[in-house]
Parts: sequence; C-alpha cells; structure tokens
Amino acid sequence: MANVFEIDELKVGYGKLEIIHGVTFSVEKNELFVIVGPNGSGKSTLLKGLFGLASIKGGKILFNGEDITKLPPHERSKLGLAYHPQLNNTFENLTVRENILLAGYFLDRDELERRLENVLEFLPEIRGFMERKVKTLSGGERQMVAFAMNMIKEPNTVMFDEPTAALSPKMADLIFDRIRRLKTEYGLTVVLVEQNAKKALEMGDRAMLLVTGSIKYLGPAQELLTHEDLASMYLGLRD
Amino acid sequence: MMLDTNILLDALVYSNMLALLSLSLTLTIMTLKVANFAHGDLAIIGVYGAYTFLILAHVATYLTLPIAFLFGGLYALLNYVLVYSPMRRRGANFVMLMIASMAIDIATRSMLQMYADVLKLNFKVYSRAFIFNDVVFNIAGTRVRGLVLISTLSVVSLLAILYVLLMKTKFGVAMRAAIENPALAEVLGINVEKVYATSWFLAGGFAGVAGFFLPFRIPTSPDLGFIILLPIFAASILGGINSLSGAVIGGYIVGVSEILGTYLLSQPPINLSTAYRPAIPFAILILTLLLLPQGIASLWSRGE
Amino acid sequence: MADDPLLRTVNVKKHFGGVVALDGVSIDVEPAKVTMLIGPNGSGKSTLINVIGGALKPDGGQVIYGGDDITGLPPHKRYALGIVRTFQVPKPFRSLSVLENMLTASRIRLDDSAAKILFSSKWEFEEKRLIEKAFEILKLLNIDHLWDARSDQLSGGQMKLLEMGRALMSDPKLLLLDEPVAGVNPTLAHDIMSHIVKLRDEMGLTFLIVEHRLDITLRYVDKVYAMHQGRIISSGSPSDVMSDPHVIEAYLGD
Amino acid sequence: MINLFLLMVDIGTMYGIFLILASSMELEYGELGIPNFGKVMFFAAGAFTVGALAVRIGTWLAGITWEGEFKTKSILYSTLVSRYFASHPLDAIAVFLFTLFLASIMGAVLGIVASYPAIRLREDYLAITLIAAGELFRIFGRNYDPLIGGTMGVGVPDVLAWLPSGAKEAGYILLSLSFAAATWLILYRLSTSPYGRTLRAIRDEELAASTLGKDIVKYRMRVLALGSAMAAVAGVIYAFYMGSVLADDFNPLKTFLVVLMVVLGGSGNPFGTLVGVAVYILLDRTLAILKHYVVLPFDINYFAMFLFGVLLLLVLMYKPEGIIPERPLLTVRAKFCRREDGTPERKLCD
Repeated sequence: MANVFEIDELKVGYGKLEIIHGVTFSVEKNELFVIVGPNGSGKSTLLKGLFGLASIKGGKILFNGEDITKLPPHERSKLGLAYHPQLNNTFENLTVRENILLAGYFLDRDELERRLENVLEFLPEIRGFMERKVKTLSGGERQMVAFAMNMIKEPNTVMFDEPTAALSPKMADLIFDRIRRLKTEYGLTVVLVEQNAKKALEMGDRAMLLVTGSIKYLGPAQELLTHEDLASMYLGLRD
Repeated sequence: MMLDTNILLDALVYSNMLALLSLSLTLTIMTLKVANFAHGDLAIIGVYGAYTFLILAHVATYLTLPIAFLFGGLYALLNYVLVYSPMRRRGANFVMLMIASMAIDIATRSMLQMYADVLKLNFKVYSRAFIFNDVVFNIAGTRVRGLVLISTLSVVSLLAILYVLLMKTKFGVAMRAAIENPALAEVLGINVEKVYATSWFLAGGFAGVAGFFLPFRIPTSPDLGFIILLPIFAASILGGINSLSGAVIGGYIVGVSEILGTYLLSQPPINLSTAYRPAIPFAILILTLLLLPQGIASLWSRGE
Repeated sequence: MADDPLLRTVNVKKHFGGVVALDGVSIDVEPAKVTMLIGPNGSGKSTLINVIGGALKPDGGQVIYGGDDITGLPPHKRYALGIVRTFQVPKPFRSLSVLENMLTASRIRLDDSAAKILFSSKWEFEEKRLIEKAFEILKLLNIDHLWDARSDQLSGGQMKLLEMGRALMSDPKLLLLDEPVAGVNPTLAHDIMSHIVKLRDEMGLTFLIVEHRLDITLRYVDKVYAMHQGRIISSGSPSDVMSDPHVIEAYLGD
Repeated sequence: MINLFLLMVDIGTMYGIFLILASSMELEYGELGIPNFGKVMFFAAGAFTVGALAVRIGTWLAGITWEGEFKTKSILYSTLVSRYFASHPLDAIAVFLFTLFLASIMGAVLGIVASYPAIRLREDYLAITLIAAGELFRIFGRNYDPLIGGTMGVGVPDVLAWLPSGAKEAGYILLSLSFAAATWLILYRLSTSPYGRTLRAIRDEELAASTLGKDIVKYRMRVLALGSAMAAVAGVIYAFYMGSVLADDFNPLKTFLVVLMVVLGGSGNPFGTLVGVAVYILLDRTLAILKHYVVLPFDINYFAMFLFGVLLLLVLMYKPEGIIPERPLLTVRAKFCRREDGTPERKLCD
C-alpha cells in the first residue's frame, strides 16, 4: 500500500527551541494514525511542522511521494492535506456560513453549494446554527464548524489536533464518530493527535507514542492500548 | 443664544466629513494595529487631486469627487505597500510604525507644499487657501446647498457600499477574516496582504472624499491635514478605535459638539475666540481616555 | 498541616468569552513546601498561575496571601509581598545581557530614583555585591558562562533557566514556576528540582509549580493538585494523586 | 569672516539646544520606549516662561515703568532691559537662573499633566494626546496676548548683554553647550546605571518587569517629567539666544526633527544621540547654503523637510538601529572589568 506520509528524521521547533528531535515514521493510505503522548511532548508541534506552521529544523517530509518540506501551508492545502488546529480554528466574528464560505474561498458558487450540501449531510448538526456568529457557539459546535471548514476542501488527508479537548463526553463521542467515518465511508487518511488516548487508540489503526519530542512506541494501536505500562508511559512517568 | 439653520447644516456637513475620516482611520488601524498619524493628509491629497483636475478640465466641481477618492486611495495604497507592509515584514514594532506614520505626515505635507508652489507657478492660480464655490439645488421648491446634499449622499452611499462589501461579498468576508485572525486566513489560502492593501485603498478613498468637501467650508492648504487630525482621532477613539460603527457615531458626536460648542462659546457672555476650537475635540478625547477608554462601542458589544 | 497556608485561592473563577478556564478553584499552598499543579492541556493551570501572579483579574473568588486578600493587587505590589513568578514562554529582557537580567530582579532597589544614581556613587558598591550574588545563582543554574550574552541569544532552555535565576535573585517568599524544566535537558532538570528542594529546606521558600514533565518532577514535590476542565479533581501526596482513577481518566480519556 | 563666525555660533548654539531635546527624547524613547510626540510643547513651555517673564522682571529690576500694551511694547522694553543688563550682569544672571528654574518645574508638571490621561494606555493613545496638547498650547500662546504677545511674539532681553560683542556670541555657545553637556551626562549616567537598566527592562517586557516589582506607571511618569523638564531648559536657552519668542515657531515639526535625530543616530545609545544631532545640523546647514546656488520651482525649505521625512522613513526601513546601534549596557562592571594594561576584558574581573 502506498504511503501518504514518509517522514524522515524530522526536527521541528519554534525560534530557537527544538521540540521534535528527529522522528521517522510513515502513514499509510486510508489509515487512522493516532499520535498520543503526555502534555508538552510535542504532538501539536509535530502536526504544525507537517502542515508548515512551525519551522523545520531538519529532515524531510514526503506527502504522496512529493517533497513538501519547504512548502507554505496553503500550497500543502492544495495538495489535499487538511489541518484542524486545536485553538483559533474559526473566525469568531463571522457567521458559521461565512466561515465555511471562506474555507472554500477559491471555489465557484455552484461547486461551493454542491460541496456545502455534502458537508451538511455529513455534519447535519450545523444546519441549526448556520447564520449565527461563531462567538455565540459552544466549544463542541465550534469544533464542528472547524471540521466543516476542512471538509469543504474535500481533502484526501486530514490532521486533527486534539479535536475533543475540553468537550463533554457526549460531544467528544460525536466528533470521534465523524472522524471514524472519514476513514471508513470516505476513504480518507486521518492523522489524529489526541489527549483522550483510550478512545483514540481504540479506533486507531496504528499509533505513535511521543515523549519529549522522541518516539517511544510505533506500532498497532491496539497493542499500545493493552500495553501494561501505558498509563505510566502516557503520564510521562517513565523516561 | 439662537441657533440658526446654517449652523446646524454646517455641523451636519462637518460631521459627515469627520465620520468618513474616522471610519477610514479605524479601517487602517484594524489592519495595521497602530494609529496612522498621516491620515488627515490623505484627505488633502484627495482635494489637491480634485483641484488639479478642476484647473485642467474646467468641469463642474462636484464631478471631480471621484478624482478625490482615487487620489486618496492610491496614496494610501502606496503608503501601505511601500512603507508599512515592508516594515512589518522586517519585524518593526508598532512604535516604529507609529514613528513612520509621523515621517510620512511630514513628507506628505512638504510634498504638497512643493506641489502648491508648482501649481501657482504654472497655472497662476491660488494654490493655498483656495476655496470651492458651491451650487444650490432646487428640490421640490426647497433650496438646498449642494454641499449639504452631496456630502450627506456621499456618506450614506459610501457607508452602504462598505456595508454591502463587508457583509455581502466573499471578498468582504475575507477582509473581516483577515482582520480578525490573519494567521488562520493565511492558512485558508487568503492573500492577507492583498486584502490589507485593499482596505488601505478604500480607507484612503474615503478620506479623499471627505477632503473634497473641505474647500467648500474653509480655505484649504497643505497643512490642513494635520489640523484635522485631532478631531479625527477624538472621533475614532470615542468610537472604540476598533469599531467601524463606533467610528461613524463618534464622528457625528465630535463633529456636532465641535461646531455647536465653538459657536455657543463664541457668543456672549463667554465671547471666547473661535481659535480655541480644537479644545472641544481635545476635551472629548481626554474624557474618553479617562472615563471610557474602550470607547462607546464597548457599551453595546459587551453583552455579546 | 500545622501551618496556615501561605497562599490560598478561594473559589476562583475566570472565563474567556464563553470558555470557562477556571470553574471555582480553591487550593492551599503550605509554607516551605513544594506544591505542584498538574493536568491535561487546557485544564486551567496557567490561567490559575496568571491569576495568582496578578497578570489576570479573576471574575470571581479571592486570592489570599499570608491572611490578606490580594485579589486586586497589580503584579509589582505582589512582588513587594514576596510573590515572584516565571512564564511558560520565557520573557527575558531581550536587549539586556544575562547578568543585567538578573540584576533587574534584585529586591535591593538601586533603580528607585534618578537622583540617587546621579548624586551618589553608593549604588556602585551595592551593585558589585549584587553581581556576586547574581553569579552564585547563575553558577547554580549552570549558565554563569553566558553572563555577558544578550539574553535573546540564549536557547529556549537557557531562557527558562534565566527566568528561574531572575526569580531567585529577587529573594522571594513564594515562587510561582510555570513549566520550569520544559525544554531543559533531563540532567539539568533534576539539578534544578534538587535545588528547589534545597531552597525549600534551607531557606524555607515556598513553591507552586506547573509542570508537564511528571517523570522528573513528581519525586521532588510535597503536594499535588490535579486539574481538569477548570476544576480541581484530586489533591494530596504525589503517589495518591497519581493513583487516583479520576486523574488517570482525565489524562487518558474516559 | 564675520559671517563664518556667526555661522559657527549658530551651529554651536543650535547643536547644544537640539542635543538637550534629543537627549530627553532618547531617555523617553530610546531607553523607555515611549516616543514623546508632544516634545515641542515642553520646549515651548520653557520658551514661553522666558517670553512671559524675562522682560517683565527685567523692567521691574531696572525700575522702568511699563506704558502701553504688552503685545505691542515688549520688543521696545526688552531692548531697554538689555541695555540695563549691559551694566548689571548680576541682575541678568538672576533673571536667567530664575526663569530656568521656573521653566524646568513648569516642564515637569506639564509633562505629568499632559500624559496623565493616557499614561496607562498604549503608546499611540499617549502620542495623540501629547500631539494635541502641544497644538493647544501653541494656539493658546498665539491667541492669549498677555502671555507671549500673541501673533506678534514677545521680545526677550539679552542676558549676556554685559559681555563685549564677540564674547557675547561665544557666551551663548558656551551656555548652550554646557547645559547640553550636563543634560547628556545625566542621560549617560542614568542610561548606564540600574535606572537605565530598569527602563530598558520595561521597554523590552512590560509584564515581566511588573512581575519583578517595577511600577511601570511610576517610571513612565517620572521619565516624562524629567524629559519634559530637560526640554523646557532647551526652550529657555533657545528663547534667550533668539531674543524673541513666537508661538508659531513651536510647531510639531520640531518634535519630528528631534525624533529624526534620535532614530538616525541610533535609539537606545546615548552616543547615537550625539551623532544624530550633529548629522542633522550638518545636513540642515548644507541645505541652507545650497539654497543660494540652486533654483527650484518651489521653496527649498519644503524640499528639505521632504528629504528629512523620507530620510527618517529610509532609516526606519533599512537601518532601524541607526548609525550607532544600541549595545548591551555596562553599569558598574565597566569599572572593574579591565586588564592591568587597561584593555577591556570579556569576563567579569574581581
């Protein structure tokens, strides 16, 4: 099977800080790849590096065989890669419809309408608050708007950064369900960074455990889930 | 103390101008995140553009209004593209941007002074302290001064255009998005620089239109842009400095208070010289800073 | 638990827009103890440090220090009471050298008045003494060789150490440390934590620490509060808190 | 030859006056990071104090009874007072010192009052408040005749009238340069001391400085008071040197020029200020001389201003650190960080 991502000795950081110290892994097509790890281990930084939002200090990123290491974010976006940031992922002063419209900025009107219908079919909950400003929405509703903003681009690969952080369990389940369906029904490749490790590992294909910028585990998700030391490793209690 | 209609109409005209100026200043502050101390000069660039065209073409004065828009807009665009944008890319902090706007103010005013000299030399016209002659329209039997009519129409139509642009077009949505969260807008593939440059063009155009009305009221010279800076800022800060609707309302409050206040204070028994007129916007500015530093916009946006 | 707490927060609340960051947080920080706040991202730890340090005003609740309500005091007045903090993202005075960053923090105020500088040279003697003190702290943190470097040329980890040094330079009573060992190599991180313990034992300093590197820090602390979604979900000794199923759940998800 | 002498007098005196102004701006902007956009107001405060008081006190000291309006007669009486000063040097010095003292207090108080409404807010609020206050101050001076004679201006008696001509001009250079030297030394001493260090700390990271016990509002107020007092001193010397005070001379262009000097020379470095003022004066005088040789279709003064505006923009864009960039400061360690042979050593000595 072809690999969507081929990451080779990637180092990522901000300014003078190096946070990811050379990681090598790959993500297969139509895979749900889960990245877990304690707080501050660099999961979010890694995703930002993959999308071009953090500075690459070394190594290489191949996306569908193309070297994207130096590409700016919107160019990566054109290649079908989508990124769902943890924070500030919507425009608060715009309505939901305007947010989604912006995400599909370069589509013509008919195409946008067509895609919007598809997205609303996938996330029907949004229909109820299309005309409201995002700042009046709850955390879960905002995450769904951000989700929709990515779906309007009809990407082939979506990277989520803690999409369920600070959500109620019910809302988190809903988001997890949609993420799973991206893979099963739409055949997308998903990279999921999650703090809710149990849930994520249960539905993931393969998983990576990141501790202070280095890989501590890479393999089947189920295996990590049943690993007896997961709790202590995940909390960062083991070096 | 009688207020005759002329004073009220003058207050309306002046407030129309001020509303356009503080609105456009606010628009530039929203993109640059810092106050532009050369904003008043954009109005003067606009009016000199229109005046030049008048000298060359001898058309009806009001027909040169679009020229004022164009000159103000293009000059603002140049400011943004040649100075502010590159400075910010090089990591200038906002105090440096503020100082740059002061330098632009000096350069612009002295450029206008040189231009006024050239104009006088080549066309033998008044190039400083010039005025525009107004026309009177007869509408359904009522005589209305052109200035009152056209300035009000301009404000109403420009506000409507801006509203439609910002709220109803894709580009306007992108503009609001780029102002709120440039990083996210960039990720979505919106050319934030282009959006900001457009905002500057519009802001400069609005200021140019406001400037066009100046010579109908008072003799206009290159330095007038600096003199009107205080009321513009008072209006924008009163409006909340980051609120377009606040800026418009602030413009009317400052404009009306300034005209009526100056008139009333110059009457017996106070008989104060009208030269102290800037004290009124100054007092509004100080009171706003002391009592309501977030401006009047904070009064209605707090609930959201 | 014999002593009264040096610092306590009572039902502190803070929200940003519609997002609740602190939902009624009450903690006690005992004098001469190392207290640690843990919790997943976004659980409100840094917000709490900001409220205690005075950078943020809470929407409700109180911050009590040594029996006095300090909820409304600005940061510089909290400093006067002995509360000093570090930042998660280091904020060195970038145009100053490492040594000068240290000297800025001193409690002996040589910068009090311009007149004192202009009309007397006494400050120069004081300054020499402060420099010696600053060097001791810099040595402790292993960055004394960098004393003359501009602080914005340090690495991220070194900036963290400098912040810590600045805080120590100010002879604090209560130190609020926001991720003191993040980005610091493990050996040095252990050194720092040992020093914290030493300062606690020898000088009687009180620490409130936010840190993710539990592998390194847990063994050094006296008491742990675990936060989740703006609330305290568990408190007690490190081993108690770490074996609390609520805590494991909060970290791993339900 | 006389011409050259007067040119040198003018250059020397103006250098001193602008150096005082630029030093105060360097303290406020270079060290603390607040550009005082109302600088000209405090300069005017000094000059207006002299304008309003010097001739009045002079006539009182000389026992001359004033007849007629202040506005129309001040020039005449200032000439009479100058003549009196020629034979009464102590009276002249007393008038100078008294106005100097009063003006510096005026400047400091005005600095606090004018900045008070916006001192807690962002720098652009403070800037517009100070610009506006400065303009109002000028308008007041122009319209309230009893202050400095309104649009006519006011005559200022010559406090060095007791010196023979030639020595008198040299006296103004000396006066101006010695005050400038004192101001600059104050700036330098503060800049290279814990005080300057704290100002830079506040400039670099306000929140961190506040966390380390610095009362930011207090420092801002005090520095603005000190800087404004310095500017007022410059105004006093300027007024006596010019022999008259005219309100419209104190327009915002002066503030701009002072900002230009500080940024051009290198903000954050007192030596930069020395150089910045010199470069400006040289450019200005060169343009003034060129005026006689070049014919342009417009007034060359406007052209000069245009060039200065563009120059400041170019410096901000391409060399924001200025001619002499800021260096990490040296406080006391400069004194004990030398080798035996006196060369500086890059390590702390005992």
